[in-house]
Amino acid sequence: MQTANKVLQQQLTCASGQQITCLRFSGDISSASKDAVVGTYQALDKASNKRILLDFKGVEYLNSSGIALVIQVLMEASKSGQTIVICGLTPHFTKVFTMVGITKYATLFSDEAAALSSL
Amino acid sequence: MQTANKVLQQQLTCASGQQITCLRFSGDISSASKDAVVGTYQALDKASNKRILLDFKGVEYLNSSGIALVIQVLMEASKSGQTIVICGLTPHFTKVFTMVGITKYATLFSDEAAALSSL
Amino acid sequence: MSVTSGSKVEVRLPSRLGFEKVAMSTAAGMAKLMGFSDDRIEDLKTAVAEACINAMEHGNQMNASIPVSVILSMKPDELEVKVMDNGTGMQTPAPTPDIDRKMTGEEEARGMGMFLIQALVDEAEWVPSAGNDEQSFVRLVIRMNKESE
Amino acid sequence: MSVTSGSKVEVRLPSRLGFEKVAMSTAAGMAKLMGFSDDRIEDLKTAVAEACINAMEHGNQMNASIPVSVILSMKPDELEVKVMDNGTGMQTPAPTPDIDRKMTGEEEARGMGMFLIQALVDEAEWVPSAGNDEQSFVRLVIRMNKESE
Ligand SMILES: Nc1ncnc2c1ncn2[C@@H]1O[C@H](COP(=O)(O)OP(=O)(O)O)[C@@H](O)[C@H]1O
Ligand SMILES: Nc1ncnc2c1ncn2[C@@H]1O[C@H](COP(=O)(O)OP(=O)(O)O)[C@@H](O)[C@H]1O
Repeated sequence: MQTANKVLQQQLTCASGQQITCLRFSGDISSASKDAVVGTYQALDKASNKRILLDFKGVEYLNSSGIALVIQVLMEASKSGQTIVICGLTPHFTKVFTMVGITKYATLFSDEAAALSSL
Repeated sequence: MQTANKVLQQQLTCASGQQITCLRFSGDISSASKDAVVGTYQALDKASNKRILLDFKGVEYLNSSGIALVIQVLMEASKSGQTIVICGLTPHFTKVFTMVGITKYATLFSDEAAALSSL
Repeated sequence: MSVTSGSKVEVRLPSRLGFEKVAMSTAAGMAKLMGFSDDRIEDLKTAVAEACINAMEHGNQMNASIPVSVILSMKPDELEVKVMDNGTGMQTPAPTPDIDRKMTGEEEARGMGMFLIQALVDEAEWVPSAGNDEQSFVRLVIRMNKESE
Repeated sequence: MSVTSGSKVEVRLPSRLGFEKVAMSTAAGMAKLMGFSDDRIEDLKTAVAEACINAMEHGNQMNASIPVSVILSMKPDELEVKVMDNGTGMQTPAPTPDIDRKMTGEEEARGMGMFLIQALVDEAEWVPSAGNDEQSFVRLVIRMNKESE
């Protein structure tokens, strides 16, 4: 009863001119989303994808097991010197991500435009 | 556990230049809404309010008892030669109003602008 | 997504007007889980609300302490909903409202619940109490890839 | 609107991941009926989802045939939610996740459910099974006119 995730991958250009790799999630992000979240991240070449934007705009449901997958990505990205930024969270999940401390390791932006313009 | 209704009353001008009295409902329209629906209608002077627009845009919940109140208004308006038009129904409730035959006695418009421009 | 059939959810409400909205939410959540489209979910919500109101009013005589039970069963490609009350029940078919007779006052304005239920779902069946402690219920079915009309 | 206290709604779900979303819908419907704000309803939905997942996983060992019961009770100015399972249960307080330790791998990435429940509702209490056939449960409370933090 857990939906499969579609993850859209896109190259975007920040205001600074730098490239950023955007991963757009949709549907449910839960314990069933390991491939979608960790798998999609791990499939990216670490050297050529230094900046990664995780976009949660299309996500309908997110639980603590899903957040744990995001933390796993942050952990691996931190080890390989990649920068992760996050956008598209609802005010509720912005609060939740802040509560669990994710903001220490990733900046949260309200939407894609806000993220791109300050990077 | 049924919400009280606020009904906003407003005079509008149709494209034809004629005046129309708009009753804007909100919240729940159910068996508890007799005052809001029938009462508000009955409080209008029949001679000076010949055209009435019932706006359901702000309505969150509507059931068959609420629809029965609308039919009661249609019945009284028909007797006193008033014209009732309806707008702001969701596609679902447009279907429901059509199923019960309300469209024989009141024209349904998608929104206020559509109603005003064709009257 | 794959539908896991054979799963049941049961919700019990007090017989108090307004609580049918809680059953609507539960039914909508279950239908969404199965992948029903938003418009089918709207059909289901209205049908469930009307069935709950009838169970409260006609079945349980608005005695708040008698619960209405709603049993939602996932089946392959369909969702079955039983709304149960403690009354003696009703038999199919539902009366069809006649708007012309309503407008002349020959027919009461109300009395559209059963008609709407039948019109909005793919199957609707009223099963009277079999006596003893058996509950009466209405059984609704919505199917995947079916329009309501 | 006036809140009718003393009203209870119960929903029973199979212990199968995904069905916590049905409980979220029911809880949201009940909180909306009571007049809670949308942001409080979001808090409640996440807390109920986490409590249901824990009841399924840790309490009922993911045995789909053992139901998780969610009992929602309207009280004057508050909504109480009990999420019950057939396990032996847990005692308050919940572990606080340490993001730094999670980042170094000293702590598992998961393990934030109980923390979030406590952080999002006004009261959270875990009550272990009292033995015999008593169920273990977590009891959550959200109050009117209260912010979650
Ligand atoms: N659950 C039920 N138990 C007993 N009688 C019922 C039940 N549901 C409907 N009925 C009967 O069928 C009639 C028509 O129901 P309905 O079409 O919903 O209109 P209304 O409830 O407005 O009268 C009711 O007046 C009642 O006599
Ligand atoms: N309903 C429950 N019954 C038994 N143990 C529980 C229950 N809920 C939580 N626990 C215990 O508390 C621990 C922490 O729970 P939680 O913070 O939700 O994280 P997670 O479920 O990801 O481990 C669980 O690993 C489990 O050992």
